[in-house]
Amino acid sequence: MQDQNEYFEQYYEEVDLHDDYLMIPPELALLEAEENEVEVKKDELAKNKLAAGRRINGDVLIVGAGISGMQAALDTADKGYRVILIEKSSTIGGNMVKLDKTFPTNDCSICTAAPKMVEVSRHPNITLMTYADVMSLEGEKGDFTAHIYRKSAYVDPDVCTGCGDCATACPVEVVNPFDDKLSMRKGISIEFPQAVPIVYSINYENCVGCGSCERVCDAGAISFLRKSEDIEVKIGSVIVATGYDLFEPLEMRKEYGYGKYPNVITAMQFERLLSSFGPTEGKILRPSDGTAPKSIGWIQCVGSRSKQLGFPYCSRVCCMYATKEAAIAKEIDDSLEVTIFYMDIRAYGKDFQQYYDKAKDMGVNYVRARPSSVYQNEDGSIAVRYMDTHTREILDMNIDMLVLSTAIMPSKENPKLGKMLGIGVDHNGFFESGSIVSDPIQTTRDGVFLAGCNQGPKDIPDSVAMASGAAARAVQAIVEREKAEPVKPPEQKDVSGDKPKIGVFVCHCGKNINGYLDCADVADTVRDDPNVEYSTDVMFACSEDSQTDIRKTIEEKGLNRVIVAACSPITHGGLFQDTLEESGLNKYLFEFANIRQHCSWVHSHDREKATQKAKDLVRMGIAKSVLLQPLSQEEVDVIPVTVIIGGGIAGMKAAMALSDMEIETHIIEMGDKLGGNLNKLHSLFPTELDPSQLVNEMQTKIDASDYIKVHLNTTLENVEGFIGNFKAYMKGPDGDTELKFGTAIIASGFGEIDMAGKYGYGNNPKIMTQMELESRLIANDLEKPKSIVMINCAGAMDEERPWCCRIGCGVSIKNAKLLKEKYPDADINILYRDIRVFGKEEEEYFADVIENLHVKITRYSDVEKPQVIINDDGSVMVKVRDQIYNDEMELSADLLVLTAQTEGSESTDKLQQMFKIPVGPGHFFIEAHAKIRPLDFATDGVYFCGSAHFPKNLADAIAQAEGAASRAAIPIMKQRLVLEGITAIVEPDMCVGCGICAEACPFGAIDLIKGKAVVNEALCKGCGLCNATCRSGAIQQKGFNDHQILSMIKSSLNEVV
Amino acid sequence: MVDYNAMTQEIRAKAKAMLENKEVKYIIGWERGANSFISRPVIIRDAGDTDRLVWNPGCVDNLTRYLVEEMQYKPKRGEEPDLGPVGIIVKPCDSKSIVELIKENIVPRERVKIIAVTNIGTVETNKLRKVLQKIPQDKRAGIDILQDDNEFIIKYDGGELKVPRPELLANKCETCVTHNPVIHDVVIGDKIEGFEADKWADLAELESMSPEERWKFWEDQISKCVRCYACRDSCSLCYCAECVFDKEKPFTWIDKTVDVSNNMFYHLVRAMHLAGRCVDCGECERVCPVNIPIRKLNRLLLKSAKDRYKIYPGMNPEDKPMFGSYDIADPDEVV
Amino acid sequence: MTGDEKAKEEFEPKIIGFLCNWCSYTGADLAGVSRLQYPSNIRIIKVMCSGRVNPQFVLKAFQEGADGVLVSGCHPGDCHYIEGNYHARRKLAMLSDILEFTGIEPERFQMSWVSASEGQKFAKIVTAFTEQVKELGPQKKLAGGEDE
Amino acid sequence: MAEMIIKKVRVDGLFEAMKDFEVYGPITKDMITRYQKTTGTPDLVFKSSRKPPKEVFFPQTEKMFDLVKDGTRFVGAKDVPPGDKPILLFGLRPCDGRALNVLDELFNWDYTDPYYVDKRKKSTVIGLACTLPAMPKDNCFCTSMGGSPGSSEGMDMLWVDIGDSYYVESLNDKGNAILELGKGIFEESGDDVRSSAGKAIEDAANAIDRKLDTSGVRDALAKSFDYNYWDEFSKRCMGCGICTFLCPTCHCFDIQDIVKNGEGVRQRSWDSCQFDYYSIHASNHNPRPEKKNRQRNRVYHKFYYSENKLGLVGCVGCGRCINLCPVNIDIIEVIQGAKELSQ
Repeated sequence: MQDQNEYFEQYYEEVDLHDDYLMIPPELALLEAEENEVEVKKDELAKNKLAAGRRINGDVLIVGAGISGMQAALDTADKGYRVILIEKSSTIGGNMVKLDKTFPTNDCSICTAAPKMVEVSRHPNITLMTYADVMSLEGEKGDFTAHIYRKSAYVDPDVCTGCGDCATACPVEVVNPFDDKLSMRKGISIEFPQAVPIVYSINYENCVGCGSCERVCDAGAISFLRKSEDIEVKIGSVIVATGYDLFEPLEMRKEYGYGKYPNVITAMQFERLLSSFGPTEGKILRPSDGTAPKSIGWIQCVGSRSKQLGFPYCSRVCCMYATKEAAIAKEIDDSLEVTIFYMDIRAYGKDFQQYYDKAKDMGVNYVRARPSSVYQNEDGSIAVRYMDTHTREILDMNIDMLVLSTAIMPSKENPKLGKMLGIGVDHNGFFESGSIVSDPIQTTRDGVFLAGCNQGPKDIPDSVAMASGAAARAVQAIVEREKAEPVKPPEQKDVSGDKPKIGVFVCHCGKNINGYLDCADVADTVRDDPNVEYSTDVMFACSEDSQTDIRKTIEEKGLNRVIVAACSPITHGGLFQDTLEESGLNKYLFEFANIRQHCSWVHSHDREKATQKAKDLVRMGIAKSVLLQPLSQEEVDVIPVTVIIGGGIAGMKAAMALSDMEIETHIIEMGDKLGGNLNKLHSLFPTELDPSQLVNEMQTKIDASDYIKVHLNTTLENVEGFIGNFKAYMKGPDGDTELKFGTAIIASGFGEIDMAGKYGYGNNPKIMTQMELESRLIANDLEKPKSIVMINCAGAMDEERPWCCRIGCGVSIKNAKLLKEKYPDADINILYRDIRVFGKEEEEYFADVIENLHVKITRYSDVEKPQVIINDDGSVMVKVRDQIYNDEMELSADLLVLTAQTEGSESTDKLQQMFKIPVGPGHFFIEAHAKIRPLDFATDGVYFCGSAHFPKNLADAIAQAEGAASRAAIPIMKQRLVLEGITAIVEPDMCVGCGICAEACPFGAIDLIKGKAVVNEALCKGCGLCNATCRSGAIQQKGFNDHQILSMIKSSLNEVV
Repeated sequence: MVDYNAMTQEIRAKAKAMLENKEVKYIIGWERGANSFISRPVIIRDAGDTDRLVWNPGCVDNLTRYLVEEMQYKPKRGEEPDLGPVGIIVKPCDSKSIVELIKENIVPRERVKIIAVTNIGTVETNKLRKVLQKIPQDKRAGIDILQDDNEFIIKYDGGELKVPRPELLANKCETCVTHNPVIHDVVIGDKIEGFEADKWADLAELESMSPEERWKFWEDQISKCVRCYACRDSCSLCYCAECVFDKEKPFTWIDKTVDVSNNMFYHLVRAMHLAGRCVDCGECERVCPVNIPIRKLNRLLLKSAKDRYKIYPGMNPEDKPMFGSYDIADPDEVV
Repeated sequence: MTGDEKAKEEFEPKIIGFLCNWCSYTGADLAGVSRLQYPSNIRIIKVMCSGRVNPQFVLKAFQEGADGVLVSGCHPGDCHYIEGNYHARRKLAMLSDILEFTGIEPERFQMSWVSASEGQKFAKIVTAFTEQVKELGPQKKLAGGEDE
Repeated sequence: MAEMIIKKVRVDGLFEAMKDFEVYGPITKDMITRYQKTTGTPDLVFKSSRKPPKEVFFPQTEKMFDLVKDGTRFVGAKDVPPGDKPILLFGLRPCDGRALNVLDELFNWDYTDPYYVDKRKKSTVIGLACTLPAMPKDNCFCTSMGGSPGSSEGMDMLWVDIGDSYYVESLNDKGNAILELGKGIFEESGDDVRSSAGKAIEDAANAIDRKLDTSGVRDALAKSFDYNYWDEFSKRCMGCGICTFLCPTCHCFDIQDIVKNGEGVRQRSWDSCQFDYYSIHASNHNPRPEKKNRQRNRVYHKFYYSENKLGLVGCVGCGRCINLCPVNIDIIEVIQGAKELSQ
């Protein structure tokens, strides 16, 4: 611990404490203040004094509040444990919120992240501290003490309304790091409009101390006397989710001209250009002259896949983000010429290959080259010199703008932070894992866990999955602790019989709405509506002060319905619903009129029509609002048991994680032993790890657990019920059995497709798949081959199966290495399309095999696939055209290994039926959201992990397994669940029991009991299909009933109320 | 020649036996109408009354709507509901209604004893009015209508009139493909074979029109509608406890205004409510007091359902309802 | 410009759009976030699922005077509620057939699949549909004309 | 009382002379006759109309007044000024003419209905006696209800088809005014004309084969209210509104405020006592919950209550309800049955 203290001191030395204007004791400061006629309130000072050195007791400390940190915090807090979440910058959200959209769904990034941010900030079990760094960590798992240094932002977060007057007044302009230096901002600022918390902060480095901001702040939130704090926190475990830095090609890779030529930018800068709240508000403009480029190029692997000029590893996300950026640019302007210079396109994830194919179809030009140099032309355009590896020509391409796909690199602070936290850092500078394949979440210190990119590059869903996993691990250390008391919402006023009194709040959203339509006019128009009690326009309806206003108005005017006309219910509906609840109104008495996304932003050239439409939208909201009724949300008890379907490595790991959280877990496995595909593998890429050893170790732990029951040779016959109250019918050695459970994890795995008829498979003993090769390697019964050919992407990425198998490249390289080591004289040639090794240590492993073992790799094109010829004597030849040297080659193969395409397990369809969960191409399950809910199904209470979702390498499968365990544990640890309020309801007198609703219901939520439809509210998801199917309208969807929708239709067509 | 007399006798005998053996509470059948030439629904409770039952080409009603009434009967306070089976006489087309009613859980199979007749066709009431003009008014009293494969024979007081089939045959029978009952406990009459498949000939003319001509056609037809709701009330599948068109509280789906707008809305919604369910029994069109060709709407959807989804209602109680089910492979014409 | 053309030019159709919460409404949000411009005629009614759209709503909208109705949901297979869009597809295909059969321009009614990521597609669909309905002129068939 | 004739070939000329009137007359389309507004000569040969002529004075849907808007709210009512054109209803059948008498009484009973009365006041009604071969048709029984194929009740002028011309009888000043308008078109009549008109009417009357002995109906109904009988025959009733909507004397309506395209009106539309929601109370209580109650009400209304209230029997024997009832509920049979049972 000696080192740590040193660091602690060193840090204080490094960090200037000049930021504290208050270097002297408060008492003296008070006197001084009076002298200087600075208004200082005594109690404020006293508070500051007390604040310093305060102690907080929590359960889990989470360092970093990017998407990983937020997910870890929510997963932990939802289980009932107190989280202390600290974030270095002034807002949470991390790098994800800077992105414009996310691949492969093109979801708006901030739109998916913002609700999580809001959820974090409002969660009763999360203490959020921004502008905070961890200084030390002492103690041990279960009993840690950490010191948090919380820098002063000189703004009282409880008082700041986020109005922005201070920023207007501030005379200091500084480069805006949020826009990656593409714009300027003031010395007092917020990071971005949707920042959470929405509190302005002064960056002391830039502040000139003029006090302008303080003078204009009506709320009196600014005080230069606010002191930085040293906070001691007591916790049981720690999750480190500090994220990553982006490679800045200033020194290394300076040949690409970044920093020298204005029109050479990084991919993150390009994201900011695309972003609607970026420096150009979503327009792609050249930094040099603000003109729209006609051509844009991307250079891949800037800072990655190079030992000399950056980092040796693959940055994992760049191929896809460049593809996404290029495709979006192309979508915005089809005439744009976009080129991506790449080495391999690593479209390895679910739907990635299809996304890449689509981009190609859209006209994105992919050139396989690593450009050597870049020059600026006189007109500011950029000349890129490169050799096209397919034609071997050296070419120059002139483009108007060049984007560098810079690599994810470890944060420069990792070594320092590692020392302070006592955790190891690997040779690249990422935090070290317990094992990169079998225990990625564990750090080198017990009780401290990793989530996200500080362990290695990851995309968002992998980070989120890992964060959930980290939450599961963090909870294990404190599972015995008493949980936080759930916060009781304030008592609800009963307004059901009252005449509607509607409050309408029309939001300007700064200029976002009011810039394009007349908000005051909209508010005026509806003010005299007989049901409207109050109508006003507000600057930012979502700001904390407006929230306070809304609450106050509800109180004063006796409102019983609230309409906010603003952005979108998708992002902000929950926020206002919470505001209503805090005012004692049922949250379903809230209605949203979307006048930004659906109006001001899309009709920004016609103020009159936009205003008219906004009026109609508000009126439609009123029409519905009048008919809104408070909805009650049922509560159900959760059966504290989790069932895991599939006893492969993912299922086993999930079971262990649940067991560690002391949750009764049942593994249902069709086969006669646990371990799944691992039992058939010889070794695990990119390590020398013996899979059987791994399985045995885990088997031992499972056997020893009191919480895990394994059902071997057992099939799941049927499942009924809903989250918290499922019932499984199983068939196994004990005959037919039943099992009640609360949550389920699907870990049904995957396998190779049937290769029969492809590449001569099935007709010759020399031809086998990788999986078969693994078995032969275990059995050690291969005949010594002289020449070995491997064909990658066999049966993959074609019309029938357009996806990439994700793991094949790694497996082929590993097996090539094994074979080469075993038969050093044999020629080995791997025929590939792209080498997709993206995981931790994978690129390095690959480079080593190529460089040191002389395994040949031959690139073939998707239009000229290798041909397998089986001669009469049984010898095998492979004909292939080398795409790089454009050579037609004939390779003889004593051993031909097919890296076969993979698909989801056979049981997928049955599970789909039983759990009512969606399945996509390749029999892989579809997650609830590709980015931020990567382990959940849309069906509550059912989760998945491992390759049931898409092929996974071991590390990802394990992280997912622990993540899924975390997700599945949440309902169980909550013990009781509040169900959806928007459910269907039957008017029994009107129902004749024809049963068509029950037939239609996708969730089996409707039963016919005594000739009447009866809705099981716990199963009902509130889709309203039954309502649309019922002819008489006897079944109605609450919140969207016929009357409400009809009223909206009518009001949209009638300008009268 | 169909021997209606023999069939009538057989029906009476079966009905009598059922009532005497207390197999059924009552029998729903047809009796001679007050003005004699069209039969009308009757409920026979007493075995002694079974001689009132008749079967002839004038038995136009689809009696299954009375079955629905029985099933939906709400006992008065203190009344013990009698859930015993009832007997019903059905034509083949009507038997399809029973299939749908069983499918839709309205009629439990065990609560109905089905006496089904085979049938080559019934008369069209409107056509009959016209044909009857040829018979002196004072001689119409004892009219009897018989039928063979080619013609109807109207026997009246002191004479008989032969009418070629098309001149008197109900429109719905022209397109009928179900001349033998699809569900029954007892079948009366010989099995009928050799009828052509439905070629939707009655829709062809409209389909060949331009959209504007089609609209003009429907506007003319629909503007006649008086919204008496007889088409709905006659339909055995319009069994809702509260029809959307009757809904008054807390909102209405339709105004009482009788104009093309409201009338059209009524007819389109009615057709949609019957889509995938309507068995083309033709009652709606028969009862219409202003001769709107309502069946065309139903049949268009019947045809669509068959073309698009291979769904043809009324044939099998195990079939899935069209609007309660789907097939991933359904044609996708969505943008 | 003839009077007719001018009337057509000035005619601003009333269009109602039923959008499912998860895909199309979010897709429409994305169109907004991306600042894609489209005609302002559409009034959006959010439903949780396209399966919620009863053909009766479409007919009622026409009867109340809508010139066009757009229904949009998740792509097949993407339904948040697993299969609601398949149900919608059936119902609304039948509706389309009967509209055509009665001579009410089925072009006034459109069903589309718009995912949460297809802001561009949403804007394009709305633009094209508005244009299409504009071309057809005021819908008086189900709405009833003034000259009644 | 002036008697004239008009040659059939000159009828077009008369309609030309009456063009200041808003003319309503029988128009037959697809075998169905309705009284509709026309600018030409209406059909002269027709069976009695499917929809009764009451719709001319009492349309199925009728605007009562406009709702007045202030901004986006309705704040008041604005009467619709009645049209000033006189109305001519041509071709009224005698049963329907007698039905107008019932409606005239009803709409002028305890309350004067301005909408009906206004139109009625400015109307001139030309009747057309029922003569063979068009009339009578099936189930006509006017002669049993005190009417006749030649009754002129409720009319201002009656025409009788006598071959190539019509015998014309003006019944009052309004009729005389038509004679005046058609000066030169109408020609002098004579006794022989009158008698051939009488003969035509008599022939028609003789052709009516359906009879109802109405004697003692009131007594019978007074006794039979609680009989199971009503339940028995109304079992087959489907509860549609045909019998009432097509009845020339039924007059129930419902009032609704309609808002469409931003404009509002209050209007009334026919309602039917055969609909189960017709009599439902705000409390959801329905005093006539079953079909037997509703059928009984219809019969009593025609044959009992109407006479109590207006002094007129509510049934004129037009036979529409019998002809068009889908399940053959035959009011003659019903009344006869009630009489038999009560004896």
